[in-house]
Amino acid sequence: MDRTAWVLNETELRAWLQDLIAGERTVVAPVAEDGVVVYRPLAAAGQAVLEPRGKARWSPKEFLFPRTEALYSYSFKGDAVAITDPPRPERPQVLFGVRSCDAAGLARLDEIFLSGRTDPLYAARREATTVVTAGCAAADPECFCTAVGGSPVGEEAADLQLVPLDGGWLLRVLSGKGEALVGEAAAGWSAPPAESGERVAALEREVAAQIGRNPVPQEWAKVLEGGFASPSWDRLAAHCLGCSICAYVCPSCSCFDMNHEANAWCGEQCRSWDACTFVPFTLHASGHNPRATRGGRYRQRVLHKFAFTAEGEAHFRCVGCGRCVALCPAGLDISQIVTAAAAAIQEEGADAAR
Amino acid sequence: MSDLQTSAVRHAGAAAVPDGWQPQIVALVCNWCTYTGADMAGTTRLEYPATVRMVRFPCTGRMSPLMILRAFEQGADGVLVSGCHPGDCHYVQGNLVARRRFTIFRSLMDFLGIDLRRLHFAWVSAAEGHKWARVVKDVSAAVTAAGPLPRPPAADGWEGPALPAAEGDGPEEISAADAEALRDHLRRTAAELLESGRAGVVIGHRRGSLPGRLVPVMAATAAECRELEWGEGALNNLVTYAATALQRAEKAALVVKACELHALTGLIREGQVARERLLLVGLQCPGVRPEGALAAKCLGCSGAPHPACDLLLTPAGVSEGGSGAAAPAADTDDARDRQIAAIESLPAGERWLYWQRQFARCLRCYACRAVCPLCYCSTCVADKHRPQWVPTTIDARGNGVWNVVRAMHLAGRCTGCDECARVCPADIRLDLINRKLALEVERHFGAAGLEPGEKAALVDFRMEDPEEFIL
Amino acid sequence: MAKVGVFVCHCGENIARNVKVQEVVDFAHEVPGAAVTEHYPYMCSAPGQQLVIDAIREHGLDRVVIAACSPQLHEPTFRAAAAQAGLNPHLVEIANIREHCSWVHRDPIAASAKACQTVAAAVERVKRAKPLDPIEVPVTKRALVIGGGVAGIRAALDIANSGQPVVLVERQPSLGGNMSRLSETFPTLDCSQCILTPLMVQVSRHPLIELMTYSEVEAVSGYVGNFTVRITRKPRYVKIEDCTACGDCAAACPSPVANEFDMGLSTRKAIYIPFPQAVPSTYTLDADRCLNANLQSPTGFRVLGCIRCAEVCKPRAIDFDMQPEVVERRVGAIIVATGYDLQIGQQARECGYGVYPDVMDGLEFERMLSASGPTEGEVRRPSDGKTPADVVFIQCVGSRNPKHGVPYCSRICCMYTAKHALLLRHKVPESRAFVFYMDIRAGGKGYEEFVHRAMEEERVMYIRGRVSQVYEEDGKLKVLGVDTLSGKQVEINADLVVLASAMEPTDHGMIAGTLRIAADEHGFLKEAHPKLRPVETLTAGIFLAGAAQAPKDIPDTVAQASAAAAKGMELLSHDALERDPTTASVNQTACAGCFECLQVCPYGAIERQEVRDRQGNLQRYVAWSNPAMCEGCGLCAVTCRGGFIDVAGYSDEQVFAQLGALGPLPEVLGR
Amino acid sequence: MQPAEAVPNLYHPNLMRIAGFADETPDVRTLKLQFADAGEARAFTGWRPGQFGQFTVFGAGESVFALANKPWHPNGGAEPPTIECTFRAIGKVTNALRALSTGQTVGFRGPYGNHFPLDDWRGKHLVYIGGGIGMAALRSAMLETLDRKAEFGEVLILNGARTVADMVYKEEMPSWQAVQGVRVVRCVDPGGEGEGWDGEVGLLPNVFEKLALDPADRIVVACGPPVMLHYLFLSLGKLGYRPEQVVTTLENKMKCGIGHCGRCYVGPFSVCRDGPVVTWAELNELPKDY
Repeated sequence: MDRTAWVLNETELRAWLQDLIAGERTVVAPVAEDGVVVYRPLAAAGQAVLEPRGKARWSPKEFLFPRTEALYSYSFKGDAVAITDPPRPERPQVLFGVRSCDAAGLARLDEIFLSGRTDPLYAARREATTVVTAGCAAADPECFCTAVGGSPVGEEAADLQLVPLDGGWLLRVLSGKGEALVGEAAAGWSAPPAESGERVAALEREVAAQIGRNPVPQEWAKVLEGGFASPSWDRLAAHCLGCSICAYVCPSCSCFDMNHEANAWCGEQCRSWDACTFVPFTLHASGHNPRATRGGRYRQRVLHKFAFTAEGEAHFRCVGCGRCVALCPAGLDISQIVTAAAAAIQEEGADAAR
Repeated sequence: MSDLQTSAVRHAGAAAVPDGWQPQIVALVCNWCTYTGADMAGTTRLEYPATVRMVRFPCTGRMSPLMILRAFEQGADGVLVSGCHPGDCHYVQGNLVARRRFTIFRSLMDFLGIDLRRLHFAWVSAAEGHKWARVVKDVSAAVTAAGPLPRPPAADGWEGPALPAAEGDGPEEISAADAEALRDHLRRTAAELLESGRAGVVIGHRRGSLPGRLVPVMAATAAECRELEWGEGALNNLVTYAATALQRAEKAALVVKACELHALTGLIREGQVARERLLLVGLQCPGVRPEGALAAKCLGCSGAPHPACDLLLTPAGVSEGGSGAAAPAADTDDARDRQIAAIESLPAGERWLYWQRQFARCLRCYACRAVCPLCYCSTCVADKHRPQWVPTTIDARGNGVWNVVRAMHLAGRCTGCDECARVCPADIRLDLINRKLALEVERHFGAAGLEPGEKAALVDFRMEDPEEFIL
Repeated sequence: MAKVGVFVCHCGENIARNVKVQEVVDFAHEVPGAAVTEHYPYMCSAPGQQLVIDAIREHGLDRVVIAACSPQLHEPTFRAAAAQAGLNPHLVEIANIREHCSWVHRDPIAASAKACQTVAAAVERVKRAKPLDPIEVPVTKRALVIGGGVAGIRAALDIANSGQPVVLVERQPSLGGNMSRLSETFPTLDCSQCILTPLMVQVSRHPLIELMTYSEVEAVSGYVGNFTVRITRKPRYVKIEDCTACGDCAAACPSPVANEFDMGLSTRKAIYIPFPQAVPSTYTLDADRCLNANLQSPTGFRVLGCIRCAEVCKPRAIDFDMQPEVVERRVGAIIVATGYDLQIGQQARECGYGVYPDVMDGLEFERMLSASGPTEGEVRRPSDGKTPADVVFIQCVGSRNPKHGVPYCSRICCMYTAKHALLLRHKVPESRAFVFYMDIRAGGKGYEEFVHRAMEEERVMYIRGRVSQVYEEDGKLKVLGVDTLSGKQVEINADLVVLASAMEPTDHGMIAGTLRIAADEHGFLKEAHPKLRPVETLTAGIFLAGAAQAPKDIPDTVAQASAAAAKGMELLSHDALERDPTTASVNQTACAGCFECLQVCPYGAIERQEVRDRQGNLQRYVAWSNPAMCEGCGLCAVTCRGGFIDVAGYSDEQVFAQLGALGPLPEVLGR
Repeated sequence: MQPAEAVPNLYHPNLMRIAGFADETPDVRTLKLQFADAGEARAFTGWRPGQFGQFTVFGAGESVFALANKPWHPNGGAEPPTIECTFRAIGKVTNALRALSTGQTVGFRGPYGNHFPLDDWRGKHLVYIGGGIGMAALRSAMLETLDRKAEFGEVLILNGARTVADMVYKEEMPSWQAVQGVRVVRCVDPGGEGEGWDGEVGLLPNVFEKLALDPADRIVVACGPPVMLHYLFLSLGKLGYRPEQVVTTLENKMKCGIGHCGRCYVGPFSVCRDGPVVTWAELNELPKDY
């Protein structure tokens, strides 16, 4: 293994984390708040929940793509308007202990916000962000990263990677940013065992084996897209209640709404998360709604995760974290629905051929 | 204070709390009594603090709690609501209905930890110029004492209150053999209902993809009936699906727990579903376990099916119900009540921290709305933007308003199925808020009126409703 | 953003003394949308108004804010000015910077700051205002009067005399009501029938009055100016137009019945005329008492057991096949004059009413005193027909007794008891009269003098106190009570006891439900405002007269009847009504049909409407607010959780905009 | 990827002054906007016909409209750029926009989206068909066509509306007609004609069919309500037009205008980024999600 790597015990890890907190960066990590684990800026290293398994309730995407942010603010003076851009760049930040699936989600966000016309606010934060992932030593019942091409120890979008090994952590540098973050801190750390590469590979196989879900083949993208008009969508989405838990906890969902929040004197153009499962998402002012049925709306979600990929992208937008499965009020399971939809569409195709 | 207001203050060049700071109080007043009473104060040249800004309404009945929230959101340090004395309302009963709303709204604000020195209600008649002047003086003094409206607090590192565990016996356990018998009864009954045409669809539960979790299903075929399940994983309140199912079939059978029947009663009362189109299948319930532990709502429940159901399924067999008999008396010592009491025992500032931190987590996914059997508006007020009733921003501005609106819209209507709290990805204790308001409704106005023929508490009034809080 | 003109008034020094007008003007200029900002010493003066009119025209202003005194004073003035300039009057907003600002705040800085914000809020509000036009409601030029007592008679005559047609509905076979039962009236001792009968005859002969006796109002729908009334005409089985009131039928009738007109103190026949002066002067067959009634045929009288009346009736006026008839009338105004009954409650029974025949209530005693009554005006004990020597009158039986009766004062008892005692003394000079009373309430013209006359000239014994018990002993009624002035027990051996029972509204105010108007817990119909709108109800177009509204005596009843008639005439004098357009409207596309709005509406203005698809299938019900009935209180708007109801002129957008201007001020005021 | 520091704020609108407006129908208005800031005007690079802009009413929000006047080029002359848009007051923003008057300020950002390939149409006959407010999306291309009439064959402009009162650009149609080789046909739905109407009466696709044009060498550019387009495409198919000859614009709900917000997707096709101009052929490849 030619990468820079070390082995840290819990004490060394926390000490390093404490140093990071004291530094110039905001350090974001999973924290237990009122009994629920969420990503929060750390005040102390001890707050961080760093476990070999389990995940925060939702992804850390809000630290790059906030739930709500002002794109600009303005004030009135008579008929004149004065516009102020939001301040940037922000203080550099570290996303610490995020799961591989969460990091993969950031890569999906990059595809949206950094491709074509670059989003200035996202770009500024992204540039100032260092990602330290924590690999998984076990899968939760809802996990299915390996079914969509991910890995419990995936390296996508990670600058540094922690892998739980023997009660300690293997820390691997994956980018220049990661290297910079480690900096001098590595001085006292131990070198990794020689076979650590194989150990990680074994861990990956072990966790993958726990994930009982069938892989989603890449070629289903075309199948699903071809089945846009399939009647099965209405059936599969029949129990969807039209909330947006799935989209808001999703590491890769990136839809947003833009609204002016204003009073008589001033206002802001606010960008807030939005979701394709909401009825008003595509509702025209005229009352026309291209996606008037819950089947149509849920189809959009599934296809946008599994079928509609930009040219040159050879992966799904779903990263298999399974949060939407675990949290769906109606128990909808996107991995099962993709399988069912593909099967239904193929069968309809076969019927049509007959 | 929201970012918006912060920028407004920045705009004004105002410092934190300058010397001689005067509060800004928005007064919502009715046209016929208080506005005219304030005119009277003017014509008699009384003097009072220049802290109030008046907004004229036809009646206190026109004042939505959302407008009070809007005033706070726009930076008011205090709000005063004033109208005609009971019995003097220009519209006879406007202030009496409004009084109930304000009673519950104020209770909610108190529970959420708002400093009640900021929120006042008064009756000031057209002749009471002196009273108006006095009320403004008193309210100004109270708001001045409370100080400028604070920013949403940072609760970093705050442990939060330790709420007592929800305890109770819960329903009797159902043995594995009985559970199997019950499930078989359910499947057979469902199939018979479909076959006989008594129902075109059976709303029930089937196995989900996660261990132990059952998920809703609208079964319309014999094969789907064979997949019906029942047990501790049957978390969903299927009443939520009643209207959807009735779009598919003229008659629908609905598997209900005793605790869910009230929600259906509410829907019938509000004209959303027709009882005669539903066939209610009540099952002996083992209680539900959303996260391993028995749900709080189950702790005081016997698990017996509600006798008003058309069919009653117990391990022993299937019997015709529909006796119209009352449900078993609700448990008075609700496990949630002890947690509510614990929150109430906190100082207001800590209650504020407690709830603000929860609301800060709110993602505005509206899952609470989506699962609520009683949320059925075609367009939610949160999705309306002329005016923007609820700020769209997923932050202190919007989340606080949304959570208060949601609670107010369920006050006197919520039937305690706790689905909102179950599905909330942010673990906001919506169940406690709903339960608190239900208790408040009962305490102030008597039983909440949950029968089909009754008026909901907040559209009703009595002349002698309590009003100790009104100046 | 509209083009708003802001006009700030100095009101001489009244505003300018404490509010820096120039600063308000400068500030208003900074509010988005304010195109013109002006000030003037007296904006309400003719030149001031002209300033506004000229500015609207010159600058094409589409909204106007007047910063001046209370809208209660000059809102109409400036709305009219705007209208003169071609601007919809509802696009004018008043910012009250006098009563609410300069007159109550001495500090010019604080007062000016408040004035600035008030003006800004008014601009924000008016920018969202929409032009509104008055709602036109056509008026059906006919009135309905319910009740043919003195109140109904007076109201009907007043309206008919003004040239408007009237439908007068009376439940009993004859007009007259309770007043026709009375002997003489206090304090003048006019003969009641002598003064009432001419009015009854006038009614029956009036070309513009359609009189429907023996009829009841079954249902009322519609709204002000446009009510539809369903009236059931009960079958008399006697053709009015043929009956000559000869009385042969009654003489032939074998079925005697207690006569309710005489409060059961006499008998009548199953076919009867209630009293000789009845209007219409016609006989009525009491179906319940006719011997034919028991023969259970489907149409009532088809199988005839007794036809003696028909046999003797020369004009052949009797028709056993008569059926109830339902008629519909469209009316523009309704006057409710359903009157009162006496209440026999617990206290009356404690006083022996219903137990001892010689305990009677006030109306029974009236009949006894009446020259046309069962005793032809002689006072006799019902039990044995003897003339009583000692008569005890007990006041407040049931009245002013929240525990066992009603909490209110029945108002007439003090006076009629004095009258009873006085008439007793006139008719039986050797008799003694005792009156138990709580207070004497004789607040009317000549009333106090009348009571004194009874006390002093007629030596009526007034005993202040309550009666605890009435019982019979040795053929005498023992009346036990306490004289609270002396504190002594009083025991009187009485030959006759007369109770002044409480008045209660006829049928406990059942009519309120039919008309969908409010009644209090006793059934008295509720006026729109106890002081300022005492004869109107909250339902526009329905007015109140007489004891149905509250206990009252004849002069007050007649006065209120004329007042109600005047209100009705005012309404009927219009071809169409113009109503304030600040009313609620429902977004029916979005309405979910929970109808909580309907439950809170004080005016019954919310109706259920069907939504049908193109095939005509019923899809759902949605709410509709009738602009002709809505008063614009806004209760429904707040009740609607989805916010699908809005109130024109007080719209959600306007309120939110106004609140949005009341946040912390921009730097303009940061001095 | 450029350094974040250098990325401009895509959402920062230019401030525009309302220079004038014309009311086309009771609820449709055309606004003329000019840059409030001379520097921003100088930096403006113009637009191509068919592109759209995001228009801001401060305090209400943003709304998307086609840029409706003749394209402006920086080197096109000394005139400062004027931007026109035609909109119907139907929602929160459009109603707020309609309430503004001359001299007041709005925001503009853009242009966004692809454009009509006018250069590819040289030498061909052109038909512009606008239903209702649909003509607004075509007006820029149509005016450019009139300007460069010599490069094209016959030009037919078919402006349809439900009623006479609903017809947009009534005032300026004579000036279109005045160009040599241009024919303007106005039509209203049956029942929508009023006293003195001298145009066609009939549903727009039927009116078009009646004109019996030869499809050869002809491009049809159409925009209107979904129902109208549906029937128009049926007619065009019947008349022998190939899908490649027919061009329209998609009108999905948009927010960001730059393909990020996820709202205007029709399958993988982002209307704001990849559209709004599409051929009927391209449209046939897309799922029916518009």
